[in-house]
Amino acid sequence: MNELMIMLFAPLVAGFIAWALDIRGIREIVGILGAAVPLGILAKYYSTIAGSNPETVTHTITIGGFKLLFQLNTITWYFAAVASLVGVAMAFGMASTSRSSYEWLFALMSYTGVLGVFLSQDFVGFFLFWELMTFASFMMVLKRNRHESLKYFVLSVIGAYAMLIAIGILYAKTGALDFGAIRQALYMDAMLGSMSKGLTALVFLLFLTAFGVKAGAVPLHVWAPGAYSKVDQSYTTFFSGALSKAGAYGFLLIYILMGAKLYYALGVWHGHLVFGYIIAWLGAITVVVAGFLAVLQEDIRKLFAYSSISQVGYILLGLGIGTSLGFVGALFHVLSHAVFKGLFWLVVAALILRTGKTKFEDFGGLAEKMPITFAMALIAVLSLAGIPPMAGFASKWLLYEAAISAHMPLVAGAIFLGSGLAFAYVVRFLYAVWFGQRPSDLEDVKEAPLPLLIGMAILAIPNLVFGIAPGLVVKFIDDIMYSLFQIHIPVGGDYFKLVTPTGTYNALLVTVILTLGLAIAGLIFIYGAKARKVPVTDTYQSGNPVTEDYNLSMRRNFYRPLAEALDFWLKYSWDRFYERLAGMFEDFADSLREGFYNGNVQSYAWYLAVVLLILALWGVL
Amino acid sequence: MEEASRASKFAYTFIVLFILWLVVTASLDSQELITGAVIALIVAALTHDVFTKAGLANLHPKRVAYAIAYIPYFLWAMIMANLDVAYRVLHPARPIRPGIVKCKTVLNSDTGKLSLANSITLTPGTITLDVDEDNYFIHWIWVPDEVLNAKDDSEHVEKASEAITRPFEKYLRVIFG
Amino acid sequence: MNGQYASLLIALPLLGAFFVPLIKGLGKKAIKTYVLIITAIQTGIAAWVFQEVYSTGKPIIVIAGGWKPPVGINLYLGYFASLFVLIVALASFLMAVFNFKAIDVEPIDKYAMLFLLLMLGATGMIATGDIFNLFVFMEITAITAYALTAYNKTGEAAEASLKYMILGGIGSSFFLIGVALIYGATGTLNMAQIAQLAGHINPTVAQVGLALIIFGLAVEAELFPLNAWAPDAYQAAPHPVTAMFSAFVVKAGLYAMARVLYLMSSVGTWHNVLRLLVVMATLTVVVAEFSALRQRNVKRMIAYSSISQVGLIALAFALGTQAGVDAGVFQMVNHAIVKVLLFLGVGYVAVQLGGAEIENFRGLGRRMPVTAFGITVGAMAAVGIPLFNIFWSKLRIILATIEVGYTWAAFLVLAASVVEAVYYFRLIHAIWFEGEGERISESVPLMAIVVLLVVLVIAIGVYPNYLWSVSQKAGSDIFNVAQYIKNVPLMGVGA
Amino acid sequence: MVSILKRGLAIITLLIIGYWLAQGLAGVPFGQDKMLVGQYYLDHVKEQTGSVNAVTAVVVNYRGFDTLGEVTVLFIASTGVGALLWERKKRRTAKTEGSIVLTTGTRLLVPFVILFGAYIFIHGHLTPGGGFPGGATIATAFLLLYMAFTMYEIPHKAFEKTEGLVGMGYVIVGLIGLAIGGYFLFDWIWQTWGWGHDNIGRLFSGGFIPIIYTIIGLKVGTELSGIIDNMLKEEVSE
Amino acid sequence: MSVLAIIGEVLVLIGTFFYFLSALGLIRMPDVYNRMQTSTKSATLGSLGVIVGVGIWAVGKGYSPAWIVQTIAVAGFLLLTNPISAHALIRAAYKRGIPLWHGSVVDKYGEHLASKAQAEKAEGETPETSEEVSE
Amino acid sequence: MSVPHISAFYFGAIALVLIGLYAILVKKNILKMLIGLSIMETGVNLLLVSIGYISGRSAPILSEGIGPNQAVDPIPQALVLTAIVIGVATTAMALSAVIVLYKRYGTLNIEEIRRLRG
Amino acid sequence: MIGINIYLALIAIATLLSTYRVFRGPTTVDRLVAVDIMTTITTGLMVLFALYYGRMIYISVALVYALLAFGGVIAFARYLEGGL
Ligand code: NA
Ligand code: NA
Repeated sequence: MNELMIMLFAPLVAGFIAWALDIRGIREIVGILGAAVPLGILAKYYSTIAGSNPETVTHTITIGGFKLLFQLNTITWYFAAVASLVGVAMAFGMASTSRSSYEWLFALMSYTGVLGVFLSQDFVGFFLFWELMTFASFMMVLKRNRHESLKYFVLSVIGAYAMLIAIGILYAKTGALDFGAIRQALYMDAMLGSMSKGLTALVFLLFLTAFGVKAGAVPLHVWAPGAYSKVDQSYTTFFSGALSKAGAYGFLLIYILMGAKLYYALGVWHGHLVFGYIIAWLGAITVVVAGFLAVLQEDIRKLFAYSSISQVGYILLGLGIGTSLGFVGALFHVLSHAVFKGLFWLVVAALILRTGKTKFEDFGGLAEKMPITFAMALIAVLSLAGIPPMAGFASKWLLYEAAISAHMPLVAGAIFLGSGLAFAYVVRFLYAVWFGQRPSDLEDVKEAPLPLLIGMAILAIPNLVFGIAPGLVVKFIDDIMYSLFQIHIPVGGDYFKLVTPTGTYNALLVTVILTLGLAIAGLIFIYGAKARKVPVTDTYQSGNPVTEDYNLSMRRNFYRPLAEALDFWLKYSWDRFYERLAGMFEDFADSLREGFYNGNVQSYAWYLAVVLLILALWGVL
Repeated sequence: MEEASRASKFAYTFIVLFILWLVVTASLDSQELITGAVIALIVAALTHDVFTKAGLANLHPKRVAYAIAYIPYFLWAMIMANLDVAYRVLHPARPIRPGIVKCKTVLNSDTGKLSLANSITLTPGTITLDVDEDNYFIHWIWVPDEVLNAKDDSEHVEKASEAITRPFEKYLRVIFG
Repeated sequence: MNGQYASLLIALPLLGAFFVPLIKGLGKKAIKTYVLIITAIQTGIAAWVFQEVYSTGKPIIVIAGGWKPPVGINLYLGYFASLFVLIVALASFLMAVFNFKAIDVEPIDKYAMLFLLLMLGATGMIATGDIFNLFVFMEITAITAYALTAYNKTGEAAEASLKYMILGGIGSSFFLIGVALIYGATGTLNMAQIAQLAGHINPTVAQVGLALIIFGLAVEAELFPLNAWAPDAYQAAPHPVTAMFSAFVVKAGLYAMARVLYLMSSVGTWHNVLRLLVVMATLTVVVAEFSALRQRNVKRMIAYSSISQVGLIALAFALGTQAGVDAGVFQMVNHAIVKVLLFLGVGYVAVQLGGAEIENFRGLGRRMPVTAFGITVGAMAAVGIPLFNIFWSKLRIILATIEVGYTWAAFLVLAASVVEAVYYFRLIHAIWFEGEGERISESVPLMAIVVLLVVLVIAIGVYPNYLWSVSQKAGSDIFNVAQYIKNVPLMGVGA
Repeated sequence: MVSILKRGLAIITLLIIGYWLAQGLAGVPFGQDKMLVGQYYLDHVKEQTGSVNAVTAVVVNYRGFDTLGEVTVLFIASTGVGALLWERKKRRTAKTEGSIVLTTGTRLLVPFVILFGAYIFIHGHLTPGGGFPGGATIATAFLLLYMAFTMYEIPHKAFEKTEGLVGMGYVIVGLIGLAIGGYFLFDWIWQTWGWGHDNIGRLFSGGFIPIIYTIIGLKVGTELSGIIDNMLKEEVSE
Repeated sequence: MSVLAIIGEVLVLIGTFFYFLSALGLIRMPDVYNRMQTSTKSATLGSLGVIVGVGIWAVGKGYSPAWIVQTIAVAGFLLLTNPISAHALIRAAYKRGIPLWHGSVVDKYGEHLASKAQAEKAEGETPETSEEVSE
Repeated sequence: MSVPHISAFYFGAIALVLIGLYAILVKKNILKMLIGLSIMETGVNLLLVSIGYISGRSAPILSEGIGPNQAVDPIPQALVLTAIVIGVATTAMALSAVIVLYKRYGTLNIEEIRRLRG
Repeated sequence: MIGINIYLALIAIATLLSTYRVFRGPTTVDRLVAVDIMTTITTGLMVLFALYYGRMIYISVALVYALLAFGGVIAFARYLEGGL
């Protein structure tokens, strides 16, 4: 059997075995092995697809009369590798946090789904695995929460069906389902214009909906906070780290398949591709809105859920800029978000596993109790907040550069604002959870179990490696860009240094300086600082009286003033909007049902008569 | 009149049915005759008990002769009845004086009673409304004076029977007993 | 074996049904066993026919009485019919097993006869090559269905049955007017010959005739708004019968509609008929899904779901393309499997727990895990999730629909599918994540069937190739009218 | 008001539908020869089936398959009525006995009516008639019995068994055709054995038509009687 | 044209005339009892005329004598059944309580039924309870 | 738009169909609706027979001197026989259902026979 | 058949008048009586048609018709008399 297929289905098969056997221990080993297989095979094929003379690995299967084409090339390898990395970390995490074979089955099934989405070179496979991935992740959510899973489900189904229609239209217009042929046909059609502007715009809109849902773009994000927080947190690593990237990948696919067509059909506005501009704004809004919401959360899971949404927004934003620099930033951020947010979720998983708490107000001073976890958390925090020399900084820096050089100041502002917000919430996380006074019930908290720590390590290392040597990634992205669009990216430098038309970032230098600084700080902390006991309610609002109902601390309602300031906006919730819409819809469905199937057979006979009448009129006139 | 034997009933039924078969097919083709005989046998076997009580006794020559004689007699009565009807229907004044009268019959057999009832129904302005034992209740379109002015019930019955049932009974008594 | 022996497909259920009065005295169980045996033999014959047709690639033409068409009536057991006759037999066989648990109302002997004749009716409708014979078999199916709908003898059952009769009666009357017109114009009742002559007849006659025939069949095929009888009948009928309604009775109507439709494709206004059917089919899907949304009775909910799926099949058939017809056939098979599974599961729950209200499904995962699992798989398949069979056929239908240019129809159908996803979601959630209850022992034979159907659903979902190629052949059997005409050995009467 | 509106709408709707149907029918003019297959039947019916009555030949031979279905339909109705009106114990609801006129009339008529029914189905190939009218005639005999005698009941068991047996008989006749002539419902008597070829127009001809019609006649007779029985009784509440 | 044919045709003419009379009676008579009086007889006689007339006429036209046999069969059948149905109908009318026409002069049947009911009532008074037990 | 010329038989048949349908659409009593259905079926049967009629020809029973070219089309007559039997069967079924319905609901008014709805 | 039109006219009038009674009633028995008359007339008409077409075989059709009509009228009358 072809290795691509082994890679694709190893997780699923492992999941089935784990589920069917359902034996503690074996389940975990099988699961981890299944999750590791793809990573191994991808590693094996690295030399084939990368380098100066890249080749692709292709496999075709025929199923249900469709020819499914799978291919490993630079771009698919890249996305698959990111997913596998996170997948392996998830498996390790689950070995510690999950006690359910059900979860193993569907977690690994969604893994297969994500890989399938990335490897597919035709829309049937793409759609099939997209659905598989959605279904499996839905099953994960369903287990814990009905309401959130329903939201996720409905939006996912809407997204999937939007995609299906778009696929159908493309199929109708090009007669093809494989990416190569569609790309070719649409490229030709870009000038011929046999596919109308309106239809092109429709397809774009449908894809936007489909991929926007998965990426959690505002306003299609409403499922994400609940879904991310209401599953096993080890799985969220994968959910937010890898699954959401399928959405981002979809946006990339829009460029690959119909970039030219969209350009010709929708044109250019102030020097920017209109369709790209829309994506960029979608990203920017997502970054800011989700950033604000993240800041306001009291539950760490919710916080990181919104944070995830916000961060995926960056990727959309980068893709939307539409320049090669934008692509570089976006693709880099795919990797860095996966590793730092994945890491975050594993840390959260460890916290929940060991404390059973999720609210900020219940945490405190855990750095001492869980030092390794704390170290991991620190890496994640730094990376997410965009502090060098972490991977997160490199990608954000590139995105910022891209926005500036594309003359999109507002978008750049969004990046900036987003980073500020990110800083705001991670600081709170850092302080409220790890430092300060430890609530008495957390005295017995132990360090995270080993598998979970291994999972963290798997994700922590890339944060550092690709942070210090961003050139590794950028070089690969250059290969991708060349293979996709036959262009080289305008980013120079070496493994440690990035040079863009507007700026230079020397990661190694920064690392050295920072390491020195940290060493000094550490020495001071160890030898100079003395822990100071403060009451838990120590407020940061000097002079304001602390009351029960206006009780702000780092751990509770820390950003409540911000929330009050934003009240004019927060009271309009998309969530409520959708719920009201759904309610109206159900009422409508009820009245339709009661009205049409009213139980009176004479009415039914009238329906028949009316159909006859229509037939008659149509025949007579 | 006592009931006839099974064989007699069966034979009688068979004969009647076979004759009816001949009438219905109106054919003397041997194939028809054979089939008719077979079917008549089967149907007679199934229904002779319902069909007759007297069996072959019904075929006594006297009875048959009376039956044959009864036909023109009855037809004549019937035609007269219809002329009477024509008169009443066509007459502008619609001369009717209806009522329900009671008669008694001397007939014993059910078949006889049926024939009498049918005969009454088909003749002058009378319809058999009900038969209860030997009482006949008859709707009469023109109740004549002598019946209407009868002193008591028995005179009423006597007069009515005189007018309605007697003429038929003399034949039917012989035919059906 | 001589192909004429395929007439056993008709002869056996008839003999089987007529024999029942003679064994009436043997008791309930004996009669149910007897039905099981007859349906098993029927399945065997159908399997033989299927094997014969698919291995030789030639249809079996059963010539009744030895009179060559169009003088006599012929059965046309081509790719489609041989496939579907097998499905009819198989579904009947499975439901004959279900009868043991689900049917307790007297008189069982009458039920047994009607059960076998329902199978017969659908078989005949699918197999026949003569349009009036189609009417006869349609009426056999319909009248059996009326009787079976009312079989439980509750007020609701009688109500549902009467509604069915009135609407079905109107439908069949107009169908017959259509047949009369077509006969008046062509002088023949043989479908192949009608197809041959269809292009040459008076256009008005052809138009009115075709419209009336399609109208009549659309009532049986449950197209909106002619389907108002269906949810009531599905709800009120005994559970195995409901499964049969959904699995093959409505399919027979659909098939007949498609068959007549394509036979008459040379009629001038054919495309208008298609367009009207597309509208009706799409509305069928939409209204049915909406109606299922807040349904408290799960059997009725599944009934609406079934109607919507049927609408999807009708949509596929109304596209007028090979791709559409193939997809429609594919969906027909998949839907039959899934709906047998669902109605079996739901019916069994209703039998065990005393009703099909949603309350009885809470905690079902703990109480009747295998049944619950079966229902869940059925529900997921119905929604069209990958690795389950309907995913493939639904995908095919949507692609075919958009390919023809009915993007709006695909839009509406998929929007309705979102609704479908929601109510099935609620059901699954109620089953697994709500309520409590003690474990109830589940019938082993029934669970074997459930598992078999689940395996089928997933097997086709994972490996659809075989069934797809079969569906393609069966689809071309309907679509390729020229081939159909060629296959029927018409003697040269009038032509 | 609503009702008037409804009636008005119904009338308008129906008139339009009627107009449309009329337009369609105008294309198949009344009284014209539109025969294709029909003419073939008329030309060949005698030699191919031995039947003088072309309708009968169509019903039993050329379109015998329809007729088998038709028989089945009636069987379904009988079964269905039996199923729906089934009660553990039933009795008649008539309040008054039939008068002696009716009872005696019925006694006299019943044998004749049955005989006549048999005549009709036996002569199906020669006269307008056949199994269905013959069976209906026989059922009328039982209807009369029910009307005249409130205590009367058909022999249920015998009737049900007859129904089943003759139904099987029909199918078996068809299967014998399959075995002998190679086709289901093949008229082996006329076409293989050639019985009655010199008898066309007389009773002993028409191949298996008289057999089939006898079967149908008995079946229809018993079924309709059964339906009548079921319809006339109601549950005895115990 | 043969004599038989002429006789036959005359019979048919008379028969149809009686049909007309029958229907006229149906219109003219004041209540259902009297309508039956005028109509049943005329219709039956009319049929007799038409049907037997046809038989004779057919023979007169040279058709087979079987015609006359068959027509007589039909006529005989009507002669037997029509009075029975008339009887059943008039009985139904009375039992349903359709009143006699106001000009009616006597109702012996009503008296009979009343006395019978009284007798039954008197008879049924004592053994009523025991009857119920025995059932 | 043209006024179609149709024979009285066709006209009668259509009229019966429409009268039947009218009863179904307007009458509130389910029995009356079923009678409407029967009238409709009668109309259809009449139509079928009319379609097979050929002017100046006789019943397709080839005795008494009637040859193949003097008889009307036998097919519609055969079809009508079948259709009549089917109609009888449907009516019988419907009446039984009505009997059950009346026993359970105590009404024949269709506005009250609406327990299954929605 | 010179007189055929006269016969038919008389029969038509008779049928028409009976139809009037069927619709007019006033009692159900009135309607039924009218129907009974119509069936009798129709029987005669069918026999007349047999002659018109020269086909004896139609006569047995008339007989079947008369028989079925008789059964129907009896059933209806018995129903009106006090249920079946
Ligand atoms: Na009379
Ligand atoms: Na009469």
